[in-house]
Parts: sequence; C-alpha cells; structure tokens
Amino acid sequence: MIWVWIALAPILGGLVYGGERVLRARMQRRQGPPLLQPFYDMFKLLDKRTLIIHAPHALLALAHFAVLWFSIAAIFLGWNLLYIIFLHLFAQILLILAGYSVRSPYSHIGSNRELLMVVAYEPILILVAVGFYLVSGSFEIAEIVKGENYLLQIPLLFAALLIIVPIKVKKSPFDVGEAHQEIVGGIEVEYSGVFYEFLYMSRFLEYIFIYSFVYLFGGESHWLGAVLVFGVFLLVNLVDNATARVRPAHMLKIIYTVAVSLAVVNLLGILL
Amino acid sequence: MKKIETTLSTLLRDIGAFYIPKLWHFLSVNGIDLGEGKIELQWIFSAYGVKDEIVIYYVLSDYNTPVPSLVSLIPSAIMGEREIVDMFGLTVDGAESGLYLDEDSRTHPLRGES
Amino acid sequence: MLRSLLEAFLNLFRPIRTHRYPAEEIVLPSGYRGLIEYGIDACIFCDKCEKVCPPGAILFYQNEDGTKTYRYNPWLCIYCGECVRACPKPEEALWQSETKQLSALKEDGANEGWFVWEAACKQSREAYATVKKSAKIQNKSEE
Amino acid sequence: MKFFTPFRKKSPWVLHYNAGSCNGCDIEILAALGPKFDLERFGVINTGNPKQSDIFLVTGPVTYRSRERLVELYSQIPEPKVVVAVGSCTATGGVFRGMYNVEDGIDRYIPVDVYVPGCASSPQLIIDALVKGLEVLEAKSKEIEKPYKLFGAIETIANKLSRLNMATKVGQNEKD
Amino acid sequence: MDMVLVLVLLPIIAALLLGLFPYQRLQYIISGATLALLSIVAFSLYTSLSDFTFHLPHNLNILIIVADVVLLLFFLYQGRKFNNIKVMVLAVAQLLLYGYIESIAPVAGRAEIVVDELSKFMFLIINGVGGVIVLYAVKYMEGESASPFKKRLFVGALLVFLSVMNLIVCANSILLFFFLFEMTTLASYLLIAFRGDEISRENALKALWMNQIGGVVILVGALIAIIGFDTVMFDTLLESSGGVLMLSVALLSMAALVKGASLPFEGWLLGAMVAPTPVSAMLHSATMVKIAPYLILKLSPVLAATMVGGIISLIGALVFVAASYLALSRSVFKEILGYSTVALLGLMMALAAIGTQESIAIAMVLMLFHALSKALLFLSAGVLEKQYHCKNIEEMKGMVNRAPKTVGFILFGFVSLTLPPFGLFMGKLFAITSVASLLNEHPAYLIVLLALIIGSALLVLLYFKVASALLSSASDVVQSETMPISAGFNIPLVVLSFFIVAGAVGYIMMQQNIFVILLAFPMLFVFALPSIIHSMERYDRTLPYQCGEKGSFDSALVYYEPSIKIQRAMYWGFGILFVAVALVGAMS
Amino acid sequence: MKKTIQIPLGSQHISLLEPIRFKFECENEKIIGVDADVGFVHRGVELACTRSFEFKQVGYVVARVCGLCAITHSLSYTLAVEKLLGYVANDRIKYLRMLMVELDRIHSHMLCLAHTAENAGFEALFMQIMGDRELIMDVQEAISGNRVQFDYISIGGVNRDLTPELVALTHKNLGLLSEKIDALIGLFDNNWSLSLKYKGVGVLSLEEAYTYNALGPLARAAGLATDVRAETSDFPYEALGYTMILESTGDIHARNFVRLREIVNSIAMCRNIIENLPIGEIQEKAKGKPNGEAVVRVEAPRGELFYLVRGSGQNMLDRVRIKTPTFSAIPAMMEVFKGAEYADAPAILASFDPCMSCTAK
Ligand code: SF4
Ligand code: SF4
Ligand code: SF4
Ligand code: SF4
Ligand code: SF4
Ligand code: SF4
Ligand code: SF4
Ligand code: SF4
Repeated sequence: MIWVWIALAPILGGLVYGGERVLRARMQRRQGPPLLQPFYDMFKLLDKRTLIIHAPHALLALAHFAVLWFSIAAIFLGWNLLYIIFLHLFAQILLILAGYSVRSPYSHIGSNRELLMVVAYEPILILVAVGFYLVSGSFEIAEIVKGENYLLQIPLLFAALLIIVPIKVKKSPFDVGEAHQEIVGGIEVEYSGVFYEFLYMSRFLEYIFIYSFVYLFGGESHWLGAVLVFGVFLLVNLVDNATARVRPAHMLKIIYTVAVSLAVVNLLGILL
Repeated sequence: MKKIETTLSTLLRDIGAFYIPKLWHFLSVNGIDLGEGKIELQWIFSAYGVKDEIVIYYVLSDYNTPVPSLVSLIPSAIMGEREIVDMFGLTVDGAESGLYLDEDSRTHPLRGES
Repeated sequence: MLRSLLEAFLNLFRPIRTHRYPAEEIVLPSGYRGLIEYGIDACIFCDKCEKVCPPGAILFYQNEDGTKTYRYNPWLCIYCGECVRACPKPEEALWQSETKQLSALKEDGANEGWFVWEAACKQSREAYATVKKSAKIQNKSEE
Repeated sequence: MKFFTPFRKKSPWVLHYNAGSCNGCDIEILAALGPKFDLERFGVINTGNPKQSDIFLVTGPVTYRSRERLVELYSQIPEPKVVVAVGSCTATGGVFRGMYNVEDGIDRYIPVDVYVPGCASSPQLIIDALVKGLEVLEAKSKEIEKPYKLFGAIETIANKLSRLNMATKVGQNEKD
Repeated sequence: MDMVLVLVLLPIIAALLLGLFPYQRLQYIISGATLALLSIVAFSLYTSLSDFTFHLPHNLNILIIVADVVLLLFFLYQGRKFNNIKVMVLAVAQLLLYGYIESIAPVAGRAEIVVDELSKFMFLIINGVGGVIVLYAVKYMEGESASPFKKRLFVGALLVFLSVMNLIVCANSILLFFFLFEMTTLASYLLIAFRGDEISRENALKALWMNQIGGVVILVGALIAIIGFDTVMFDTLLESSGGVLMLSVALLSMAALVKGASLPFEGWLLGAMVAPTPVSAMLHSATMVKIAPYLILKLSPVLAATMVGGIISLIGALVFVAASYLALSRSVFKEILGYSTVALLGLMMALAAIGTQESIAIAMVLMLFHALSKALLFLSAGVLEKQYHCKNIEEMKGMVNRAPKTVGFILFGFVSLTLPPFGLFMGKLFAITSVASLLNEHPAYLIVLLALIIGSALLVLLYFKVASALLSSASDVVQSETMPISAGFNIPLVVLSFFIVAGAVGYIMMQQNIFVILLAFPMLFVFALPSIIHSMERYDRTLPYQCGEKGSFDSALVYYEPSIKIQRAMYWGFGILFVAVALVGAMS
Repeated sequence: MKKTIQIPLGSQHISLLEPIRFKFECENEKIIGVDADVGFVHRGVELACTRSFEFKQVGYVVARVCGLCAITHSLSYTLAVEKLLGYVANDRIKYLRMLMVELDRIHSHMLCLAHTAENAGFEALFMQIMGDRELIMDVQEAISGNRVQFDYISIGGVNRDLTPELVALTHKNLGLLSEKIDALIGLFDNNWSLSLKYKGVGVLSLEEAYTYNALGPLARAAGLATDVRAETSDFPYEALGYTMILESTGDIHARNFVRLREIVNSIAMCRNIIENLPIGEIQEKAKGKPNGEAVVRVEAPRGELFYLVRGSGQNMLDRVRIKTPTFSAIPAMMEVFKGAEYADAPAILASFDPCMSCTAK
C-alpha cells in the first residue's frame, strides 16, 4: 500500500499544484486554469523536441528528481527525519550544481539564490526535527506519528515551519529562487522538453515534502494532520496573494531572526 | 518662445552663462537639415514653473564642424548628442554612435541628400 | 498586509471578473472602429481613400477597361477611419463597420500576398498610363 | 507520440517579444493576461523563456536591430512551435511599412502561423488568434523549423545536433 | 612495541635513504614502499587489541632535553634574526619555564610512551594519509624551482615529520609532548618558509609566534600539574581530581585551540597556505593540526561535563560557524580549504570536549574522514596550481572542461565532505542526533546544536559555491583542450579516494543500520551519470538563454564579506573566550 | 581579481514590455554599473513624417510612436500644426481633447502601477489593478472606438462627439474607479512587503533630479515641481481643478504615490470636464498649409512631451522633432540603478514607466 502512495506522490503533488493554481486565480478573481492543468503541461512537455546545453546539465535535473522522489519515499516509509532532511538537501544540491553548470546568468543567480534558500530553511527543518525528537523521543517518523499534541508542545516550531513553507513551495514573499520577473525562473531557465519536465514534477514533490512536515504535527490523528495541511495550504496561498517578493537578503534576515528565534524559544521552553 | 543665435565656438560659454539647473529644464538637442550641406542645431530649454517660457539657442553650421559637447554642464545632454551623432552623422566629442543604428544599417537618415 | 490577506480571502467568495470570451461573446460598444467596408456601386473611384490612408491599406487595381478594383488589407489597416472621413460618399461607398477582422493563417497571404498586390497595382497603373498616353498620341496623330 | 498531441492544445506557454512595436499591442497582451480576459484559463503561462514556450507572440514590425534577436529567440523555442504576429504592424509592417529601419512584418524572418489584425489589436483578437494557433500547433510535427533569413546551417558537431549558429547574420559564419 | 618503533624509525630511515640516492625512480619506490609499510603497520596496530606502554631510555630523555633547549634557542635566534619581538619574548619565556620545570620535574614514575586506542587511531590517520602525501610530494617537487638537494630535503623533512607525528600521539609525558609539539611548530615554520620569499617568511614567523603561545600554555599547564599533583604524565594527571586539575587541563586545551587554529588564531593556518601544497595538505589540514582534537580527546575524560569542557565546546561550535562564514568571503582556493579546516577542527574539538562516548566516537570519525577528504582536496588543488597555474577560484571557471579528472576528484572531495553516505556527513548527522539527545541534560547545548546546524549549512554553501566555479561550462559542442596529468599526481588521488570509499563502506557496515545503507542509494545516480551522458546525442544543443542576445557571459561567484566591525567584534569575542578558558579553569 | 557578475536584462525579458537592454555590473547582487542600449525600437518615424506622409496623415503616424500615450502624441502634433495654420480650437474641442488625455493618463498610470507590482513579485496586486483598469479601458473604447490607439484627435478638432450615453458611462466608471483607487492607496501605504520592496529603493534625490533633468512623475516624486500642465497655457487646466502632486522621498514608493494621487486628480478633472462641457462644433476646418516653426509641450503620463514642427507651406513638412519623456529620463534612470540590488532592478525599472518605443521612435 505504502508503495502505491510513493508511486503516486508526483500525481498527488500535481493535484495540489493544480488546486493551488485554481485557488490563486480565484483569489485574484480570475477563472484560472483547470485543475488538471499541471498534468496537461506535463504531457505537453513530453511531446516537445528537447534542447539541451550540455549533457551533465540535463542529467542533473533527472538525478534531482530521482533523489527527491527517494526522499519522499523515505518519508512515507517512516524513516529518520534527519536522514530525510539531508537526502532532500542532497537533491537540492544536485539541482544547484545543475544551475551552475551552464554559463547562463540567470541560472547562476538562480543557483546562488537557491543556495541561500537552502541555508535559510535547512536549519529550521532540522530544528523542527529536533523539536519532534524532544517531544517524542525519536527521530524516526514511524515513531513520531505515534505521538500526539505536538501542536501544543511545539507551537512555535510550527510557526517557524510556517515561515519557511513559502520558500519551499516558491511563493511570495520568499519565491526569490524562481523570481520570474528578475531571473526568469532561475535554475530552470535552461531546461526544455523532457528535462524541464523533471524539474516541473520535482516541484510537485516539493509540495509533498514540505506538507508532510506540516502533516507530522498532527501526530497520530490523521484528521488533525489533514486539517493542518489544508489550513497551511490556504494560508500560504493567502500570503502569496498579499505580499510582494522580498529580496534574498531580507529573506535570510527574516528567517534567521524571526524563525530561528521562534524555534529556539520553543526548544528552550521544552527544556526548561 | 525665444530664439537666440550663437555659434559653435561660443556655445559653451553662452549656455554656461545661461543655464542654471534650478531654473531651466534642458529639453533637447535638435537638428534640422536645411539642405545643401547646412544644418541648424538647436538647444532647447524651458523654465520651471513659468508659463510658456521656452528658450532655444541655435547655430547654423555644416556637417563637418565638430559640435562641442554640453555634457560637462548638463549631464543629460548625452542622449540628445548621441542622437544627432546617429541621425545626422555629426561629430560630438564624447558621444558615441550606435544609440539607434547598427554599424551596418543605413547611415544618418536625417541628413539631407546632397 | 492583513487587509490584503483578508481581501484575498474574501475574493474567494466574490464573483470572478473573467469574461469567458470565446464561449460568451463580448459586446463591443457602438461606434467601435472595426473593418472598413466598401460598396462598389456607390464608389466614384476618386482614390481619395487610397491617398489618405497612412499605411496604404487600400489599393485600387487599374483594370484595362478603365474601371478599378478595390483592394483592402485588414492586416495592414490601422483602423484610423481617415479613409471614411476622406470619402466623398461615406456610408455608401466606404464605411467603418463595428466588427473585428479575424486572424489570418499563412495561406491567406496577409503580408506576402499584399506585396504581390502592391506590385501588381503599381504595374497596372503604369501600364494603363502608357496605354492612355499612347492612345492620346494616337488620337493626336490621328487628328 | 500520438497520445500526447492533444495536450499541446491544453498547455500553450507563450513567449512575448517586442520587435519594435509601439507598445499598443503589448499592453493588450498584458491586458489579456489580466483578470478580465485571463489567458491562464487556457493553460497559458507567460514563461518569458523561449526554451519552455510553445507560442511565440511577437509584436512590432521588426526593426533592423531586433531582427537577430527575433531569430535567436525563435530558434531557441523547441518544436512544435507556433508564431503569432500580434497587430497590424507585426503582420505587414502596418503604419511603419516602408520606414528605413523597419523590415515590414516578422514573416520576412521567421515563419508566421497566425496573423492578428488590429492597431492596436485587442484581447479578444489575441484570444481568437491563440485558439487558432493552437489548432495549428496540434497539427505540427516535431521537425526542426528554420527561420528564413540570417540563418546559419543546423550543424551536427560531434554527433550532436547543434543550433548554436542559427541566428548569425548572413555571411557572418564564413567570416569567423 | 616493535611496531611503534617501526612507525617512528622507518620514516627517518626512508628520509635518509632519499637523501643518499638522488634517483627519481628510487624516490617513488622508497616513498611508495614506506607508505605501504606504514599503512600496513598502522592498520595491524589498530586491529591489535591491547594497549601497551614503555619507558624511554634515560639517555634519550637527556637527549630530548638538550634538543628541546636547542630548539628553543633556535626560535630565539630566528626571532632575533628577523627582529620579531613576539617570537623572542615567547621563546625566552619558554626557555625559562622549561628550565624551571626540568629542575623540579619529578622522576618519571610511569611510562613516557602509552599506546592506547586513541593513539592507534591516530597512527592510522597519520600514516595512511601522510604516506600518500609524501608520495605526491615527490611528484610535486619536480616542478618546483629549487635545487635537487633541497627538493630531496623537502621530501625527507615530510617523512621525518611523519615520525614526529607518530611519536606525539603516543607521548604520555607532557614534557615529551611539549618537545614534540615544538617540533611540529618547527616543522611548520621551516616548511612554510620553504619558498624563502617575503610573504613566506612573514607567515612563517606568524605561525611561529602563535604556536609558541601553545608551547607556553603547555609549559604552564605542566608546571601546575607538577605543583598540584607532582606529575608530568598525562595519565596520572587525568586520574587525579580536585585542586588545580581543571586549570592545568584548561591550559593544555588552550594549546589545542592554538594548534587547531581556532579563532582568533586562524591567521597562522591561512598564512601557511603560501607553503607548497603538500605541506598544506600534510601539516595544515590532514595531520598536524589534528593534534588539536587529539589533545582534547585525550583530555576529554576530565573535560566532560565541566565548565571548561563546556566553554571549549562552545568555542569549537562558534568557530565552526564563524570560520565557515569567513570562508565565504575568500577567493583563493587553498584559503577556502584552510578556513573550512579551521571550521571542522572547531567542530571536532567541540564534540571531543562534550566527552560523551558517542560524541567522542563521532569526533574520531570526523577526524579520519576529514583528513582523507581534505588531503584529497589539497592535493587536487596542487594539481590545478602546478598544471594550470590557477590558485584563485575565479580562474578555475569551467575547469571541468580543461581538467575533467582533477575536477572530478575535487567534486568527489566536496561530496565526501557534505553528502551521504560519506563519513563526514554521517559524522555530522550523528553529531546532531547526539547533541540533540544531550539537550535534555543541559539546554545550553542548544547553542552547540544551532552552531552545528548553521555551520553545516554554511559549509555546504561554501563547497558548492566553489564547485560551481569549476563546473560552469559552455555548451557541449564547444570543444576545449585538456591537458594530460601525469600518473604521479593521479595515483595519490586515486588512493585517497579509495580510502574514502572504503572508509565509508566500512563505516556503514559497522553501523549495521539498514537506513544508512539505503542512504547510499542516491549516490548511484551520481556515479551512473557519466555512463548515460554518452547516450544523449540525439538532443539538440543550444546556447544559454541570454535575453535573445548573443555573447559570452562572465560572472564572478558570490562573496559574503562580513563588515570590518563584525569581524573585529568576532576576534574580540573569541579572544575573550580563549582567555576565559584559563579563567574558568582557575575558578573550578 | 574581478569579482563582478554581469547580469543582462533585455532585450527580451519577462519583466520588460519592450526591448531595452541593460547590462548590470553587479557585486553579488548589488549593482555597481549599468550599461543600457535603448535603440532597439528605432523605426525612423521622424524621417517618415517628412518624407512619406502628408501633414494630415502624420497625426496617425506619430500616434504609433507609442501606444501608451498615443493621444498625447497626436495632440501635440495637432497643436503644433494648428499653431502653424493659425487655428485656435474652440472650448468644446479643447475639453474633449483634455478628457481623452486625462483618461489616457489614468490608464497609463494604472498600467505602470500594475507593472511595478508585477515586477516586485506581487502578482495579485497586478491582477487587481489590471482588473480595475478595465473600467477605464471600457470608457476609452466607448468614446474613441478603440481600446488603445484612439485616433481621436485630428487637425481642426476631434473625430467623435461625446453623447449623453457616453457621459453616463464615463460618470459611472469613474465613480467606481475612484473607490478602487482609494483602496489601492491604502494598500500601497500599508502593505508590509511592499514597503520593504518600495520604500527607500531606487531613490532619485532632488539634487539628482535637477542635474539629470528628471521630468514627469519621476521629478515630482523627488520634489521637483514641474508639470507641463502648469507650464503651458494651451489648456485651461487650472480651471478644471488641476493640482500639482508632489512627494519628496524620490523612491519607488513616492513615484507610485505621485501616480496614485494623479489618478485621483485626473478623475476629478475628468468629472469636471464632462460636467462643464461647453457647447460647440467638434470639428472645424483648419485651412492652409503649415508654414513656419512651432513648438508644443504636452504633459504625457510620463512627463513632458515636446514637438517641434517646421513646415514651408507644402503638404510635406520639413521637420518633425519628437522629444519624448523617457528619452530625457534615461540618464536619471541609469543613475538610480547604481547601488541598488539587482533583485529590485525590475521594479525600479517599471517604476520609471519607461517607454522605449518613444525613446527610439
Ligand atoms: S512566476 Fe513562478 S509561480 Fe508565478 S506563474 Fe510563473 S512559474 Fe508560476
Ligand atoms: S482605416 Fe485608416 S488605415 Fe484603415 S484603410 Fe482607412 S485610412 Fe487606411
Ligand atoms: S474615397 Fe470613397 S468614393 Fe473615393 S474611391 Fe474611395 S471609396 Fe470610392
Ligand atoms: S508571474 Fe509570470 S505568468 Fe504570472 S502574471 Fe506574472 S508574468 Fe505572467
Ligand atoms: S499594430 Fe499598431 S498598436 Fe499594435 S504595435 Fe503595431 S503600431 Fe502599435
Ligand atoms: S505580460 Fe508578460 S509577455 Fe506581456 S509584456 Fe508583460 S512580461 Fe512580457
Ligand atoms: S512603459 Fe514600461 S511600464 Fe509601461 S508598459 Fe512599457 S515597459 Fe511596461
Ligand atoms: S513616453 Fe513617449 S511613447 Fe511612451 S507613453 Fe509617453 S509619450 Fe508615449
């Protein structure tokens, strides 16, 4: 059963993405694309002639996608949270290397920003993991989902996580890595056809990845988890529609002051 | 509209004496081909906050005499100067060609056929 | 920012502004400047419209029998309406409709075809002029 | 693959390039992306990136200086692709026809599939053209489409298909 | 015991042989054989179970005293010669202290040499990595502009240094340790100054005086140990309790901070980067500086769960972050590596000072894999420097096209420093786990945890910034020429890579954790990449998107320079913390 | 060692409507040098106006210099020619012309605000403004028959009259719009992320505004009191409630605010115009051929538009000189970029509301 879910992860993510595009359009009082639009895009991309800059660049996207999927699988299988975070980091690094491996200005800046984003959200993810550990006594997801009351015990960590969700799902105010109007999508700028497809789908997986973290806060109650995911989803989209994109430096500053101190205060609160 | 004639050699001095950044808005450099290799060059100013006050310094010249640059007085004159370099093929020191035209496109469209 | 958040949320419950265009026609206001239409019966072939048209979207082909054929290129026209204002018999010979021209495909020769026409019209006039001239000369010599 | 072709129609990503227009048509494209006409309901994303685009929305009659860029962008769009010339001046040169720095319509350089009239063209017309363009897109093949002019050959270098020189000026290839 | 003798004497013999026979081929054979022998011996030592101890002959002890005095006089002379007050003052201080201590030193009760688990582990690092570096050095020195004799001397010196290192990690007497400590100082001094130009000289002197501070604090520590516990032996000292014990230990750990180039002493290590690359590899990242975590590890039974231990782990953790951050503003490849070494040494010391069984184990793992990876990186940097004449990462752009193999090694080095399933990654992962589990004991570990997390993130940023420069290459169809790189350079790199992989595999096996093994799975993609690349011929190659324009794109990397104010505050802060170690030691 | 990145922006870039090419020399992402190429859109309108078009057609041609303020172009040209013909339009014509110019200003300002929001990464705001802008587009379409190129003004008058239905429609939409603008003003003032993005960013100081001859909203945002509407007497602006809008900080925020408040002012003026519309002919005969030289200045949405027309009593003119606002604003623009972050560059650029198509003509 779990393997089916793992196999379906991109589809699930695609639905989330599709739903998000509809929701965003509605928030802007537009009709918006159909719900299945991401899949149309996917199939369309498969049908394009592919242009590449050089082979390693193209393949790194593939590797990124595969490793990302692997990390999603790790989540579903209930592995150690820290491993999962680092696996994800690894996937991200493959992508960043890809961005750097072409001599393209936007790709380079995109990679730079992606690195900054990693530096920004990685600590928070780990702190959240540590928070789970302190409350449940284990880093294993399989153990963590057996606990409860996370929301009461580590509420500020949840808030910290909330702050970084927009980074991962590439939403305002922290969509600096993609920033269409500045760097035309950043890392993804040089991809086309099937190889872009992998990047496009890895976005779906990112959704699953980050929303799983949110889901964990529900503990053993699946309902609470689902409600949390939905609430965060809605909130993130609301914020996306109410803010402009901040500068990368601002993003770092906000994360490192607000989010980190929230997390630290919460951890201290548990410990003292 | 006031038109004041001057010459290329006295241009810098005249405009230097006339132009006070807080009073005058520099509009543009303008060239008008008069035919037979002659050109009228105009430097146009308007006054801030005063109705219908326009002052035009103009010079009758030909295409071969280099035109002095006003950039030292008015930094924004560079645009107009580059424009007349491109459009009329004049030489203005410090103003490069290539604002509008590529090297290989037609040269100096506004210059009259002579 | 809270205001914007609230607005975004409320927008979810407001009607959308989108006009489902191809499914639902958009009503153009009366007086919309659409296609130029031509009524051959009323036209007196004064060529005023052709002369006044800025981009040259109206051309007359000079037929050998002295009549002219009207050519109009909606992909060249800028819909300024100047031709209609110039026309001595507006509403009958030339008028501006309120409909839009649809887009053309490659086969319609929107540009390529017009180059051909321009050349053809020019040639037809020259040819006609020479014919006329020679006819005149002939007339004179006959006299 | 046959199975995928219908989806071309559902996900047209556009690239917009202004090849010397007066902005009139560009702001209408912008308006078409706006909430009233909302191109996104057709699945349109304005990618701004040729490599991920299917539809090339061009405005402007191609000025002398933008022609190389036009061809360069065109050659960076992977097939199948559709070119939509938005506005009278893009289709035929419009009011600029015959001016010295203008090339009378983009179809002097690249194959145009849909010509949109209007000066300025309007969102409705743009949507119409898009719908028409999608039909063309569906029928297209994935073979390489070449621009007409300023065209360096498509070469294979070390067994790899290369489009690096597709938009060099005529004759420039031989020089260097 | 014979084996330890082999470890100590074989390098010296090899060095002598090298001095005698000036044949290139022979140099390879000798150094290769030495490498093989040393590694085998070290490995068999490591697997042997028992600890053992032995006394040094009395004569040798006298000899050491004489040598020590000569050494200090030499320092004094150098200070005099180059007019460096700091060197002179410190040398004189050490002479006086040393004289006094020798006069009151108790007759050795216990053995001067103790080979325990830790020593064996260190043998492994020193001989495995050091041997490879010597092998590499032979090739490297070929291209150096120095007399053949000097070149041989250089390689010989590296070998002798190996034996010094082998001895230091089993010294039980603080005085012996001091002597060897000063020997390593001497070694860095001489080898940094090897090129003999102005900058080298200056940096060498800087290294000299900073390291001498270490010497002074060791002596003071020894003095206190003698006064308080009437011993100069580590093991006796560590067994005792109460009184001035903490002060003595604190002073000794301060020596470690200096040797480990923790801030504010990182200057000497960075200055050391002017030395020939094998020196950087050997002294300044792979082996010598490992004395620092080694010393802390040795002291950790006492340090664990004390204020002194706490403050050292604090310093270590903060250094980890600060040095990673400072590295981001650098553009010389070796300096970047140097800074990251400083950072990781800080981490190791932090973990060692925490002193739980788990954290000690992690510190040791970090030491081993760091030595391997850094040696690999330094040696590769040396190749780029020698063959392509580029030191600055800005010059290394697109190097992947020109030197694919070397860049491959460098990337592998980075990967092994940051990614699963390699040792360093595992080390950091477990470090987080173990620090997290400590949180319940004392919330103050939160600082260490934070530093750990943020520092790791910054290091990732750093490594991939550099990797990016190497990788950025133009389109596939644009050919660029590569240069053949001789086997002399490649073989050591291959050996190191092999060690890294073998280490990782061994480590994973040891963990017996299914997840860890699975973690290795994503790496398959990376290794599978090159093989797939060949099948990519049917795709069109195009140029990068440049807004429709043509023309080449040139970019520098991103540099994050902290402002002068922040830097100054940082140095002051670390200076105060450094002094605080002694104060805290005195108080408890 | 050189540590700069060259970041290109344009000629094709998603944040640009038009081809303009910047090359930013950046340290990290901080801009230290700018190089701009503005000539991609050069078509040769000035020459064509004197060679291929008769003076009566030129009004339609110069409208295609720029689609955003086409109406100001045709107005300036028409005024210049009318001056040469010695013709003075009656009040109704003047009022109608003013109405169109002000409507155009509203839509252009709104477009600029939307575009600045989009370039700052605030898509929802872009959509909101674009949605509200349709109100004014409808009015324009109804009055002139086209959404963008109005072709409303011709020599001797205007082409269409304002019927009572149109008056009603205009009234209604202006009323709706003014509510929306009030909401926008609140939003621009209070949104936290917008103030990060806009306040103190892209500052043009008053000093710089004087030195670089800034104009239009750009100058007024810096506190330089210049507005052609107050500096010419061609139109009775003061009588219709014109006030000059000034801000002092000179950053993006100030420019946005100048535009927002100008929209409010323009709405008020438009209402005054339609309420006090004089009675008269909308088209009178202006006889003769242009002879002599005339200069005309008109306040376009982006600042002063300048026309110099010289004729010698023939159908073809001798010289049509067009000096457009953005053309003059470019030196100031380049100055502002220096020291800014690249991440802000698209927003700064959009806040200048540049128009390359008129810059290059
Ligand atoms: S900018 Fe990014 S999030 Fe926005 S529409 Fe484009 S791809 Fe989507
Ligand atoms: S509407 Fe204008 S462009 Fe069209 S045919 Fe008439 S005059 Fe020509
Ligand atoms: S102006 Fe009118 S009457 Fe004259 S040719 Fe044209 S359509 Fe016919
Ligand atoms: S984000 Fe991109 S797709 Fe969305 S409106 Fe802006 S430009 Fe268009
Ligand atoms: S068709 Fe007309 S409105 Fe559109 S860009 Fe061309 S000139 Fe401008
Ligand atoms: S809406 Fe998009 S395509 Fe159109 S001009 Fe703006 S950025 Fe370009
Ligand atoms: S003038 Fe500037 S802001 Fe306005 S549409 Fe053109 S590019 Fe956009
Ligand atoms: S800047 Fe010029 S071209 Fe642009 S809108 Fe204004 S007048 Fe028109």
